[in-house]
Amino acid sequence: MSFEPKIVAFFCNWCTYTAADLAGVSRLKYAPNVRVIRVMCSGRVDPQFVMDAFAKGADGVLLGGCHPGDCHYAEGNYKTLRRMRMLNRMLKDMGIEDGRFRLEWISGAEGEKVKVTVNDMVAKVRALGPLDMPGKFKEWDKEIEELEAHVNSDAPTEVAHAR
Amino acid sequence: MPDKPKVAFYWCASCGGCEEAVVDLAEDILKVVEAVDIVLWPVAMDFKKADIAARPDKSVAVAFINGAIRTSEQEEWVHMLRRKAQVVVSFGACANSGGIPALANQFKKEDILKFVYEDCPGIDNPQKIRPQTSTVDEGRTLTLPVLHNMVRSLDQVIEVDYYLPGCPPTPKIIMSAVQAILAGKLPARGTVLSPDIALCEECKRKDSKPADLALAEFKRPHQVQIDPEKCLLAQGLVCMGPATRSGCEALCPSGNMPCTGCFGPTSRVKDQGAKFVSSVFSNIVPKEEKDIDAVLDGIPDPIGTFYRYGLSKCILRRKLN
Amino acid sequence: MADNNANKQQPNGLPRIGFYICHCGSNIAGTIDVADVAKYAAGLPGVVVSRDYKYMCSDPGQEMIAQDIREHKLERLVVAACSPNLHEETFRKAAAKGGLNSFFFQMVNIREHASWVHEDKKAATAKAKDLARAAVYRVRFHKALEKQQVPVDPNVLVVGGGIAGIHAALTLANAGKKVTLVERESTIGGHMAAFDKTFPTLDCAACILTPKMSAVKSHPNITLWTYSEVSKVEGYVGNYKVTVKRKPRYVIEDLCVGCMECIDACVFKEPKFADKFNQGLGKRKPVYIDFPQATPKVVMIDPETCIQFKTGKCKKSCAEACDRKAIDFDQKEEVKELQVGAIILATGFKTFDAKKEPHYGYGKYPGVFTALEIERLVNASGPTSGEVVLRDGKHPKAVGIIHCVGSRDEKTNKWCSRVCCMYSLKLAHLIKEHSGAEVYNFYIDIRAAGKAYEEFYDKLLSEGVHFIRGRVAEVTDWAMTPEEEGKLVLRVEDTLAGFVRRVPVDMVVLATGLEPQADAQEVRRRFNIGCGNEGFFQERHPKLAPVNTFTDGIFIAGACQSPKDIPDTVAQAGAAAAEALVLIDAGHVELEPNTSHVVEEECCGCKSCVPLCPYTAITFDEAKKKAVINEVICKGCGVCAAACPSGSIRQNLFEDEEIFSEIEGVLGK
Amino acid sequence: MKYLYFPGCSLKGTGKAYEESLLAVFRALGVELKEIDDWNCCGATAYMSVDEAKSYALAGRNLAIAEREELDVIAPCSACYLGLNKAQKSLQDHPEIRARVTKALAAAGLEYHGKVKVRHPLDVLINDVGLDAIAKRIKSPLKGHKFAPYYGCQIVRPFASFDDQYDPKTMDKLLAAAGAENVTFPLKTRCCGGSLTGTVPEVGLRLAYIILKEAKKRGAEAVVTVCPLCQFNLDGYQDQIARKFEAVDMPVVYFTQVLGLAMGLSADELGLKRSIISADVVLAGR
Repeated sequence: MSFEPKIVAFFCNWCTYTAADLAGVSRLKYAPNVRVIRVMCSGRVDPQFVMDAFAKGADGVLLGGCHPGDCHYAEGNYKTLRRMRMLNRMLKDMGIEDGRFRLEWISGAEGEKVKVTVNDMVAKVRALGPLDMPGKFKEWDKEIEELEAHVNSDAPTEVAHAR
Repeated sequence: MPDKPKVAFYWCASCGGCEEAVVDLAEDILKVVEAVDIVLWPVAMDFKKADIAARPDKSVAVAFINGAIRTSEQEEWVHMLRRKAQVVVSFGACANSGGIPALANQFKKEDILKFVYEDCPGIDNPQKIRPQTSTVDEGRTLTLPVLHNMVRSLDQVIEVDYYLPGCPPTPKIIMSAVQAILAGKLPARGTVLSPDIALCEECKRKDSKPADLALAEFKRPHQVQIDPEKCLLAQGLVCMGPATRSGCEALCPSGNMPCTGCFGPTSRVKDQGAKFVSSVFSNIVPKEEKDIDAVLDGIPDPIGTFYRYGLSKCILRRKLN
Repeated sequence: MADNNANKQQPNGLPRIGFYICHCGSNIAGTIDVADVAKYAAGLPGVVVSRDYKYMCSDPGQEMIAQDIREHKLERLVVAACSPNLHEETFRKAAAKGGLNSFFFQMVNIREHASWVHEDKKAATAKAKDLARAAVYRVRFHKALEKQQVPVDPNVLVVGGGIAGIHAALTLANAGKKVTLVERESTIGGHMAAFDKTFPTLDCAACILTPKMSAVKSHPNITLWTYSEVSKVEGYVGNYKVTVKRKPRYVIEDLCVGCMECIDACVFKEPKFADKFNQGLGKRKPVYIDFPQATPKVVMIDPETCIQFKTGKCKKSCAEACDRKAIDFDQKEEVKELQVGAIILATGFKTFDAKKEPHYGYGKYPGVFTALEIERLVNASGPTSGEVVLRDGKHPKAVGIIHCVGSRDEKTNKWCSRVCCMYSLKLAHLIKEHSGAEVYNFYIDIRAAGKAYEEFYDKLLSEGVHFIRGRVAEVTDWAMTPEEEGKLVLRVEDTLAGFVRRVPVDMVVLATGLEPQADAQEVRRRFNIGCGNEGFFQERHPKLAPVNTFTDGIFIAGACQSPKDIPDTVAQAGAAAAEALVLIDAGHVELEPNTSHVVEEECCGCKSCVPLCPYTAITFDEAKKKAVINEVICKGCGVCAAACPSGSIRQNLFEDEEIFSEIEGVLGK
Repeated sequence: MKYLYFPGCSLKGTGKAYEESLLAVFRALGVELKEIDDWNCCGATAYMSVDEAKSYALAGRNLAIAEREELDVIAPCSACYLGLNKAQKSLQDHPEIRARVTKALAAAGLEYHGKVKVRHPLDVLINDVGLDAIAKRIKSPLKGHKFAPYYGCQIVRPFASFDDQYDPKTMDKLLAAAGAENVTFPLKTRCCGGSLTGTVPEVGLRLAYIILKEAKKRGAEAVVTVCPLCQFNLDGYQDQIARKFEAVDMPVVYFTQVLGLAMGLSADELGLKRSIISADVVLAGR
């Protein structure tokens, strides 16, 4: 079976979430890989949420807000854009490939763009392969599994560090 | 005379500054020594591992452990101390969140070894000899600990009861922690023993911070004549104060240097770097991507800047490779 | 309905959660295995009741929830159904009915976001489970909240003085509300004031409109500001502060009685300048009035053409002629502020620019006219007193009306403008009546869906108006036969007869379509509402909330929402007025409690949040050295909560732990 | 100013006069044209209806060779201009076509990255050289001459990259700069008959006749065109048109010939003697 990426999306209530509703009302069909978390404004999305989504197993994170100049809250999306551009650099520095985190402006009328964006992102993340941070965390911590049991055994002996 | 409570100090991947901080207690150290029985303190006294191993479990009242966990030896020691101590205090930024050593989590172990033993300027090692974990010499086997693939905070290896933040913790917070322990007046387990409010609270420059900090440029300390009165962020310097726990009495800002975040975040924040970014960059001046990028270029090393003491506790933990 | 609820015990101190999943007939259940999701949810920690039901939003569905809350002592409620934009309020009420605080509820959108957009049933069901789990994890952290009530200012602003704005303003004023009507042109009346007759009844537009215009002017509850524009809107539902710019017309409105002696006295003896109201077909002086029934009946001076403005050396005979001293060359723009509780936008439309279809020759061949120009030509009070003549004064013997110019066209506008078929029929009738010319309609389809519209079409057929089905390829002066010499030739594929025709005529009328106003984007930003892709204002719901917008307290009516004819426009204006009345007469509004607040003892006073708030809801308390959020002003975007560097700001309903648990939920096992 | 020149088959054959006049005019304007090395058929006409991919591969080879030079390509023949641009767009928009063409080119050791710009001489003259620069080179303006500017279909449809699709004006401007008068000509982009003049003459000839007749009626002394096929149809079939309809006797010349004359170039170097219907009337007064 081919790899099906898990994508967590944060959609602002007024534009992108509404656009996703519109895509539904219009019965557009798109890939079922995205799980939408609704926020009132893309400006509510804290870079911690994006990182946390990756850490909890997302292969991609999609952030959707109103077009620049169109924010329901005047300028929330500019605040998002600025902080997310820095986050982008940090994610890159931490080895998370381009394309796993994406910021898109989708207005309430752009149901079609929800479809196109989701399909495109799913295809691109699928091509990148699984990120699987939880699996990586487990893998990394294998190097510290052994000693704990040894030290805590009832008759600890001298530890041979060489492995 | 009833037994005095037994106290252990131990050091892992650290610079020694935390040991220095204990000594910095000055005459107060005498009060401590009077009240407790020190059973382990490698920097000052000679104890053998076997001495500690031989003690009954939970026979040590408190173990103060500083430094990050980088090797299997450190790993073994902290597990042993966890077994012997009733209370483990993670002491200082390295133990709490990886500290400076954790910046190594941006690199692969192999790349680090290769640089240190082969490529580093000044190295003369034509045979490219690397330290071995086990060597036989004149019939005897010598061992060295294993270098882990990554640097961990203490609580990523053992359970920790309390945290003393700082690089290093200041005498004031050490003393108040010690007093609390001796008096048995400890807060809930897992607490960081310094005020759970950000640094601006105790910064003398606080009042000079403008309400609208719209930055169009970031500068590094050597690039500017720093105004000794004015908020450092307002001068375009990356001061981590707003995202950093207080308790140090704003030592660095008082010394005309921006806060670099050694006390870690408040209890409400999971990831100090991400949160700082969310705050400061939301309000920079430009609106267009390329102009935003130009401002961001003023911070050439975001990870090293925002996670100087905390990369182990970054939500992503280390660079993927 | 599966029973997943056999005496479930709650082991671990978690709140007791009820989970409900809706079939929505087959809308959800056709794609998502709802029973499977309900069964799955029953096993999630904290869930003590889990049910699926045909229509959760129905009365029995809501009653079932309320009853379960009481019986099973539910402490949290999760409903998986449609979009929260549709039924969140419904289920909050159901929770309240059961005695649960409404905000101990989380809605899961598995219709718009899952069953309607996915075909793979397995994948859609898996997605529904993930979303359900996220809500179950999240709802644990929900807090009891109360909606805040704020009073509503009873005054209303109506923007746009066309038939929609006029009707809305009068309706509200008649209901006893104070209304300010702002119109950017010098008179109210809009497009309708330019029309001669209205379809299909052919009653005279002026006869039915002007009484309403003067009613606006004389109504004690209406303040009319023409030649004015809204420049700024602040505040929120029930409490808007609006800034209006009143442009100078160089005539003091209160003094002018509309005697027009100044016009007679103007140093220009003859009208010389193109008259905008008559589509440039007539002429006016620099001091002028758009049309005799203009409301308010106040003259204007056009500084672009007035000699006094251009040279400063006019003898100002107009001012001398005015015994009321109403002419004021030094008049300046005035800025006014208004407090209103509701706003109705009725800003209308503009017609398609016929020059964008150059193959129809508008602007190139003088015999080509737009429909609006013909409206003025057939109008008895128009520039030709109702005589249908060409620009050279000759009478056309044959007239071709091209439908769908700038409508139903991939290259220009895709939409049907809805009114062009009918007004083309009306103009065909009037042209024939006024000139006796042969009239040809070139149409794609005749769309005559409206009361007595099809009958009107029948009437035209019997009057001998010609109908040719086909989109005209071009209008040209290239003659192929002697009969075509000197004529405009329309080349068209007659799709009923199945061949290409060339029809020579003297006059071509372009039935230009309706478009959003040129500044519709700016206006919607000013009022913080949305536009659809085509640029018309976006209604909150296409069926169920056609005059509401996504911004509470701002309503839309008429052609600014989409092309529509006069009866529909008036109906919508009435609806918008009714919605505004509902809001005002309630006396107060309940604000969604998704506001943010600063936890005082956690705030270090770094002020990072202060500049982020677009509504200046965040201030810095200089005494306490802490940030403070005024929750009445806060609109709940949460940007401050995301940006507080020490995590000391919480946004209700979107607290960090709620979102983190939702992230864990969508990704968890 | 330097461009690559893609002649295509017409300019080496029936459209020889176009090539001669084009090269002469560009030379006189100081614009260098370098013929693309080893060019082949542009891929237009029959190929397109038989096998699209083969047609694109032919165009692709020309583009790939041109790309090495990093210069814009001038394609004077309307069919070449459209064919190359269409290939360019299809290669850009359709990955599957791109894949096939890439494979075909690889077989010849070529690759194409989509960087070539294919342009029409009208576009270059108006937008790169500029009307002002051209006006300065006009030595003997064509005062009193009246022309019908005729563009044909392919340079504005379906792509209208440098001129209006319904009412193109670039050639009008050049002819006006040359001192000539343009008659109002509503048939600017109407069909010249295309290949139907040869295959279905009752349709094709009629189309050509309509254009010639209307030009005559509007007082033009010649039809001025930009396309070798238009020129061939309108010029070469006039005897048949005369037999079927009526004699029109209307010269059909290239815009480069007219422009060249105004710039003081000779009728010979502009190929004006090659017309079937004598173009001497255009030379009147010089």
